Amino acid sequence: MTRELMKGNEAIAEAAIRAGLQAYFGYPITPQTELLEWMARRMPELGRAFVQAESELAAINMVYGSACTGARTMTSSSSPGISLMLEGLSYIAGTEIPMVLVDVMRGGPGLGNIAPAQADYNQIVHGGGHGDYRAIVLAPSSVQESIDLTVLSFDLAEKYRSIAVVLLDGSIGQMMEPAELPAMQPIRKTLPAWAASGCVGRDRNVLSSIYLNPSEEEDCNLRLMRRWQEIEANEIRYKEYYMEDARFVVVGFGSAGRVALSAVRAARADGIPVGLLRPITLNPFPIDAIAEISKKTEAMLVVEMNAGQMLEDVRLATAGRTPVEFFARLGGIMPFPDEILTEIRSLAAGNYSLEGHPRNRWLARMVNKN
Amino acid sequence: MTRELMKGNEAIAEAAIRAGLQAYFGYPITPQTELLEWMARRMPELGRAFVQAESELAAINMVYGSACTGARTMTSSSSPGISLMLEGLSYIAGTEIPMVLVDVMRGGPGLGNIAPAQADYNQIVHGGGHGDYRAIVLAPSSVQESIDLTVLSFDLAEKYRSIAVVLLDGSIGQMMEPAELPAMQPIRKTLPAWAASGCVGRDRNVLSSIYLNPSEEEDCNLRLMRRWQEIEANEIRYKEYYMEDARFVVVGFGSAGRVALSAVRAARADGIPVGLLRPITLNPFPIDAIAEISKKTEAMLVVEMNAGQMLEDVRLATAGRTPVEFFARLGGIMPFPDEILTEIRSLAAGNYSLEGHPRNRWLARMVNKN
Amino acid sequence: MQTEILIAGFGGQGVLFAGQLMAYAAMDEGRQVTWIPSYGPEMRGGTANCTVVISDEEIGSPMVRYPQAVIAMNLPSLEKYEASLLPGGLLVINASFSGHPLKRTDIRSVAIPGNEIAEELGDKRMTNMVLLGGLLANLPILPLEAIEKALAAHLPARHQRLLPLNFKALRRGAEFVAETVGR
Amino acid sequence: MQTEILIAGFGGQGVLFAGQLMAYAAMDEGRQVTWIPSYGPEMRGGTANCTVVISDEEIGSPMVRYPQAVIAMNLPSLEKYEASLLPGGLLVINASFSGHPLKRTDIRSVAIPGNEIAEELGDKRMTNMVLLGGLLANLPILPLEAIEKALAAHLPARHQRLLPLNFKALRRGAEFVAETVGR
Amino acid sequence: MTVELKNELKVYSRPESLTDTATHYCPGCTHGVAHRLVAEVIDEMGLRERTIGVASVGCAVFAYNYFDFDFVQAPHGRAPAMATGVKRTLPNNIVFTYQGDGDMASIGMGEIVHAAARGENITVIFINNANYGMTGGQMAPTSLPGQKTTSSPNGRDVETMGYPIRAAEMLSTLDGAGYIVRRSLHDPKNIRMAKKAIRTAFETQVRGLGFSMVELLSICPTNWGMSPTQSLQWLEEKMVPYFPLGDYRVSSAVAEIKI
Amino acid sequence: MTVELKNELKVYSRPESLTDTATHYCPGCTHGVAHRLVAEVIDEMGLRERTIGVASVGCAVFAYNYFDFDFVQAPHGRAPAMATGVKRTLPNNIVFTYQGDGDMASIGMGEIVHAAARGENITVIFINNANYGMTGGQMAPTSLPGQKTTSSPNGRDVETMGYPIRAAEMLSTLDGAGYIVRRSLHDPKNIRMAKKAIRTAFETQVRGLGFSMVELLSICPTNWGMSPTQSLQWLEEKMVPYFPLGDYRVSSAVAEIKI
Amino acid sequence: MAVKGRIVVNELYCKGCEMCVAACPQEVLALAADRITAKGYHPAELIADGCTGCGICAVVCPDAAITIYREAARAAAQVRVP
Amino acid sequence: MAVKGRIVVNELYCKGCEMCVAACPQEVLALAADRITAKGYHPAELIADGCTGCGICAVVCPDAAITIYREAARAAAQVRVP
Ligand SMILES: Cc1ncc(C[n+]2csc(CCOP(=O)(O)OP(=O)(O)O)c2C)c(N)n1
Ligand SMILES: Cc1ncc(C[n+]2csc(CCOP(=O)(O)OP(=O)(O)O)c2C)c(N)n1
Ligand code: SF4
Ligand code: SF4
Ligand code: SF4
Ligand code: SF4
Ligand code: SF4
Ligand code: SF4
Ligand SMILES: [Mg+2]
Ligand SMILES: [Mg+2]
Repeated sequence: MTRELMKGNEAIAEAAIRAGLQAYFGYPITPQTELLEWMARRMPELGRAFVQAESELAAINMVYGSACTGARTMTSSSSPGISLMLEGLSYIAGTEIPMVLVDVMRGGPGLGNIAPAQADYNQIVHGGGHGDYRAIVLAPSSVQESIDLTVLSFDLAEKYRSIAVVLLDGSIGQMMEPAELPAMQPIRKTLPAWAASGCVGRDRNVLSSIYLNPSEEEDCNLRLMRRWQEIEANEIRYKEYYMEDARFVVVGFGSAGRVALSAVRAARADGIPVGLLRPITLNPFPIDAIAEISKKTEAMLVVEMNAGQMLEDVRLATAGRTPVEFFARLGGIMPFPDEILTEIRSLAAGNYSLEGHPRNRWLARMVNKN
Repeated sequence: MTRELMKGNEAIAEAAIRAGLQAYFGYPITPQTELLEWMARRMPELGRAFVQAESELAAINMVYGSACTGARTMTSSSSPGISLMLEGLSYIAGTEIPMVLVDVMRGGPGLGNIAPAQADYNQIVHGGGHGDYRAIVLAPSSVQESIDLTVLSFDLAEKYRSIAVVLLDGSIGQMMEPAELPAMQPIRKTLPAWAASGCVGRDRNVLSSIYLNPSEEEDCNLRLMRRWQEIEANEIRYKEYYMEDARFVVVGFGSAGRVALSAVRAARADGIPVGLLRPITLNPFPIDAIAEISKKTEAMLVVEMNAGQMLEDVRLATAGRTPVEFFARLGGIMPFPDEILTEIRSLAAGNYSLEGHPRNRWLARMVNKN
Repeated sequence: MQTEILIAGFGGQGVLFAGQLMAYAAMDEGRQVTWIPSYGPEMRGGTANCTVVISDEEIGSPMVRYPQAVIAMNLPSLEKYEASLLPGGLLVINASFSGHPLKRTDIRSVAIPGNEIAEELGDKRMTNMVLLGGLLANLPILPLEAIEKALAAHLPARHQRLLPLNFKALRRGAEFVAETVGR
Repeated sequence: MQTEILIAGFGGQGVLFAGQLMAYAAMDEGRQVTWIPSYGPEMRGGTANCTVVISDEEIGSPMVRYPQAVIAMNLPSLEKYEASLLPGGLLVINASFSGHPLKRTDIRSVAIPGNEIAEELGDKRMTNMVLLGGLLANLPILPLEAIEKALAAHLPARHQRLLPLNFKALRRGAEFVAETVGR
Repeated sequence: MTVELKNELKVYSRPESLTDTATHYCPGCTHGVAHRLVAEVIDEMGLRERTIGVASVGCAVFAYNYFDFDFVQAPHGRAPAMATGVKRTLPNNIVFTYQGDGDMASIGMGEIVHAAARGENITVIFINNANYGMTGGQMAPTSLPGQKTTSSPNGRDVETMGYPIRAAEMLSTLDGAGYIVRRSLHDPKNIRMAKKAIRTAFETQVRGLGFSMVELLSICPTNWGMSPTQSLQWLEEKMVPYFPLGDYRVSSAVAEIKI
Repeated sequence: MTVELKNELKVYSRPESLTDTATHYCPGCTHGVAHRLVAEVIDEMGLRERTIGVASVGCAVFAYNYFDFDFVQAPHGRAPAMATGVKRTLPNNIVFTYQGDGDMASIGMGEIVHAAARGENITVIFINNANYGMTGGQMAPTSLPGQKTTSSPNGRDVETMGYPIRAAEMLSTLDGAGYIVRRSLHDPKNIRMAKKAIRTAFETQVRGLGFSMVELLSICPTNWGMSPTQSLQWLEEKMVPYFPLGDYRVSSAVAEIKI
Repeated sequence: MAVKGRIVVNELYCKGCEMCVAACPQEVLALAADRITAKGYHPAELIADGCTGCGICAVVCPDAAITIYREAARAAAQVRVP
Repeated sequence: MAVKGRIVVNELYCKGCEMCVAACPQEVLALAADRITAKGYHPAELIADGCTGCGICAVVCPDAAITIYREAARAAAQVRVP
């Protein structure tokens, strides 16, 4: 097929449709709205379900109902809207049914702004909702990758009866890039055995997240944990750049990783032996890959568009073996390649330490920003 | 003053009132409801504001409005209800105003059950809401401590214009214990300069969480981060038991820490040199204390009523210096002292490792639980 | 020294209050004590229970897996908790509800016709006091007088007139002596 | 080799579309390209801008701090973006809006009376094409023909009749030659 | 005593759509009556295999244990949204929610209003028992002025706690609603009328005539602190006057339904 | 041209309660008119130093930049809850929310219904412009049947997207409401009537007579894709018939207010 | 002469709420004071002749515990119950 | 003879929406085609005699950009505007 120039939000919407999406429920919010608007036009013309819900709270619960029928279903939103979905997400996780959530992050906290940010990493990766549950989290860094991971998210969600989240920032949602869409998949005709779809010729199916008896709840929690072990074993994804001979390694996801790539290239041009690891699955997180790297490298640099959220996961993976430094821009500012290049140079110049917390050193460096 | 036999939920409510609470907004949910019911009786009789909100969503936003006036204000709920408050909490954090939240955790995810659990640690400690913000989190392990930390939470919230959370599980909320209440404090008469209270003889005050210009949002985020550095410097609290000569150390908070104490005592009786560290502030977390311990001990055991959430913070603090093992009961089950004692014995017998993840070893041991 | 007692029965049988009385009494005696009820929708099902832990040092878990004593005010509670009793523990049974044979042989038990005695005293609501008396007679962790003080202090005003009756019920129950269950 | 262009003006001046045309053209030419708009309530304020990055290799940031070229279609944009231009960069100014002196002396610039030319061509909406022509004449990253192909392919059906006029506007703008700003 | 009848006929027995499970409801709780009526209607209309119930959060949270057909369970107040998701995905199935007054009229107000406004083709069984039963008897939006509850210990003071919400009347202002009525469960006559209304509501959905809701005045002996029979009397004397029984919205199309 | 007048008098100028800031609203947007009217009323009643405004999320999110008194800013739809928190804590202050139709009638439905039911003594200025302006013109609960929006590209199909909600009519069924009316901003006469209503609403609050709301039909030229003057005409011809202007609830006490 | 009928109370479901007792027009129902169910309730039972099989008790029973029988002759008429 | 008045348009606020132009009963307002404001709008202005100071333009102006003056004599009457 041929490449088209597409906006991230619209590419994701069309990719989901071609992946066999049967129902979409959402609520407008910048910088995600084009996704909903695309669905508003396409889903009805394909005879599929589309509802502009009265709120994100309603949207996630419409998805909950729809997912209980075994259909491919999804919603999308951005930071404040996601916060309103967390009760529902926790219920869905506890009910062990598949669904896809697209989160196009913006600047926060609060109403904040609509500029690109990655400050909801913890919310999505470390369980913003109540209770012990995990969601598969995929982080694209381009329009093409947004398409590919959207399609993948539906397969993973169903394979593991799990929530799958496509997590990106506003810049990817708003950006146009040439990309290629997959072919249209037919809608799945058969329903999973657990689906609530009318008990024709079978015992009734009940889908709920209640286990009033704590030992049954414990069983459910353990089942979820063990399923997660499988996911960790099978689904970790990441991309490495210039790693062969790297003595320094930058770690960044999504847009931050993408921008870091420019900086790494520039640093390589200066002869600095630096590589880049870009996690694609933020959950499960490429712990072993980073652990291995930490054994081979002098120092690492984590670059994010938040105040050091993935940073802690990287530090956990390195287990104190390697110094990890940190750089970030916050509140909707994307780091620029030259800023990261400066950080890489400083790293190569030996400015790193195992003592104290890298966030504090970064904050000190940020004194005269803006 | 004399000790009274009090239920945790009611003791917290009365403690808040005596700390000068001016307005309470909440919604019923087990196992927190007695707190609201106490307020329903006491606040009106004291001529203070009480509203049973239509939902947790409304309650947190009533608190938001009330906090904007500079008043001492609070709400309380339990797991699913807290999930509904996260958008509001993020706004409140972004607006930099003080408030107190009491979270009486129950079994999850989803509707789960109403038995005691600690599975919302990540939600409360690592920011369940969107954006970069942190809340001061205090974790009592008895009715008396619930009273003391509730009073403290108001002072800290105001000192740092921050959210302060009193985080406990259903058993502490429901349990009766003898405890002593503080004297009734008078209500503060003066309003903070930033309060929205009518612009009599001054320029108008505007309270919002919007910074449409990313560089202003970044400034706000940096301001929050730097304030947090202060909090980390001043407010870390924890309690140590039997640490002098401890070669093994158990770490647990709230009820888990309390139960662990019985086990540690029993182990000591067996001559096992084990101590207990019970974090009281979960945020800021006693990182340095744990780092120090990790330098001096053979192995550590983290005990929680969740699938290993604080565990990661402990592992981060130990930075790979000391093996950390893990034990937990989930879904509303409280671990019993004899179970923890067994774990301590196993630790003392040398069953610990720096390899792999302690959660996976625990899951393996949980195979024939229940 | 720490003692754990579980009291279980139908809602409305005064299970929670009986436990609270022990807690008040223990507090007044200067002991450490915790009281924790079963809570929530279990109410609906009609059964209720509470656990009281009395100790000389800081109490760990307020919930107990193997209590040292159980008061079973109805059949379901007996079936549910007989098994959990600590070996050598004390089982106080409301005989009005069941004569059925015990499975355990490693415990002490006493069957007291609580309802009959209460009704004979003229008030069915005294059943919990009768069984509490029975418990304390055979597990002397607290003097009956302490319970009586607690009753006087915490019986709702509208029931104060029933104070003497409560005392009588306690005493009547205390006349029953537990023995180790034989085959 | 990578080139970054920022186009800014009032909403309604066709700023975003001008940028998209370059993106389509670059894609058709087999280049890597990103286009990203300013989005959201800024619309309300009335100003709009977009950034186009054209490169031969995988593009990093779609947003740019120091663009190599800027088209300023109105005064606020000129004031806002003159400073950010890369030294030696190209500034294309809509002269219809401002004759005001530039601060930078290390850039090339060209002032084109966009509105006048457009109105003279008979359609005010051609202003963006005039300035785009002016840009490409002085920063030959894409042949005008590529833009024309893109126009033909992406001009909304209801505007296809304006195709020739758009071509004319491009050409007219291309007649203006930039020179380095002197003191 | 046992009565003997020669060649007797069974004229009524427990409906098929109920499972063989004893409910956890308190003795006399009319949640049980409402369940039975819904089950009877589903039986009579032969909808058991097509029906998907949506349980809410309240004493009826375990409804799925008592109905013998597919069920899902919604977060507190969100049943109408969840039902929308089910119905939009499976338009040929019969979808109903079963919600209490705290669930539907308090925390779930947004979802019920919009389900009705959208004319969502679902049925709502709304149990108004003037309090929050499951959590132990707090004030509900439907609690009567002056009514003592655990969160209005001195009685509901309308000045500070507001006025009861009449959900049926309010929702009837929405054009998407096809059938909205209020019935009561306090005596055999009213129970029969309630069943007829439930039948009409499901017929409305089967015919695709839009949103339908039956509000049922119901008792909560446990939290009202009365015996079941006293409670029925309180309902009739106190609740019915404030929540008048009747038909609040019957679209012309629905009016044509003959049962 | 400049006109010369001998000893002229200034008979009207920009109200004091507006700051010297140009708004970010699109040319002709009647959000500006609504702002001006509120400011004039606050001036005339001398309430500037007592008033606390609650901004919502919508094009008017920055209202706090334009009003010269204390302001707070609520999450999308939650302004009535936030206003409740302010008013309950400072009962002697004047508290009003300024909300759009997406904010109040869609995501904020639960909060507005309950604020009205509680008889919360606050004032709500409700801007009905039949779409979500700020996010670029999606369908709102108030969008007219057949109205084309970015999320109803083929026009609002009432079968799948539901029917417009008439908020004033719906909220008027609640006993806590003291004053609920609908006005329009499409011509000088109606603007004057709108101002009178806003005055009455604030008087209602000053006298402690309960919840007051003024719904204002307003234009959104940008997303309607019309000029401001065309928009005024569309409002009059299309919106007014569907959203009849008038008084929907005026409690007897409020009826006595003389302005 | 009145219709003859009888009822059977399923003690798995009956909670002794007495609603049937109060509702029975023939006053032939009462709770069995001597018996309690596994759940601890005194179940309802027929205490006298005269049940007409009218079904009112079943109409009010919250626990669907009641089955109604009628003598065939009359039952033929089949007044749908409830 | 008609009331005499005049208006002043504050170009900091005026967005050239033309609502005043359309509303003015005397038709003495128009947008200044030759001038644009800093925000890029053609502001409204008086283009002819005959303004009565009726205030209608101020009533419709969404940006509170208009100030109204009247000749003292008549203004005394003080019809409150708007
Ligand atoms: C988000 C959330 N908030 C609160 C609760 C606690 N809760 C459970 S049931 C209930 C009220 C139920 O009352 P109602 O809907 O009237 O049902 P009833 O029990 O009276 O039949 C509440 C507040 C919850 N489970 N989830
Ligand atoms: C929780 C949440 N959801 C969605 C949004 C995005 N959003 C901002 S404004 C708006 C709609 C505003 O429409 P309306 O209330 O009608 O105001 P208008 O702009 O039309 O005046 C939406 C959906 C948000 N900021 N927060
Ligand atoms: S608490 Fe009330 S509503 Fe709940 S089951 Fe008991 S009687 Fe019924
Ligand atoms: S988008 Fe519409 S509502 Fe918003 S400012 Fe512009 S015209 Fe007004
Ligand atoms: S109504 Fe039903 S449950 Fe109640 S007593 Fe009669 S048979 Fe038993
Ligand atoms: S069927 Fe009628 S007569 Fe017979 S017991 Fe029931 S109510 Fe009484
Ligand atoms: S109405 Fe106001 S903003 Fe519009 S043109 Fe006239 S003066 Fe300018
Ligand atoms: S005051 Fe009246 S006459 Fe004068 S310009 Fe304004 S509208 Fe026209
Ligand atoms: Mg209820
Ligand atoms: Mg709107």
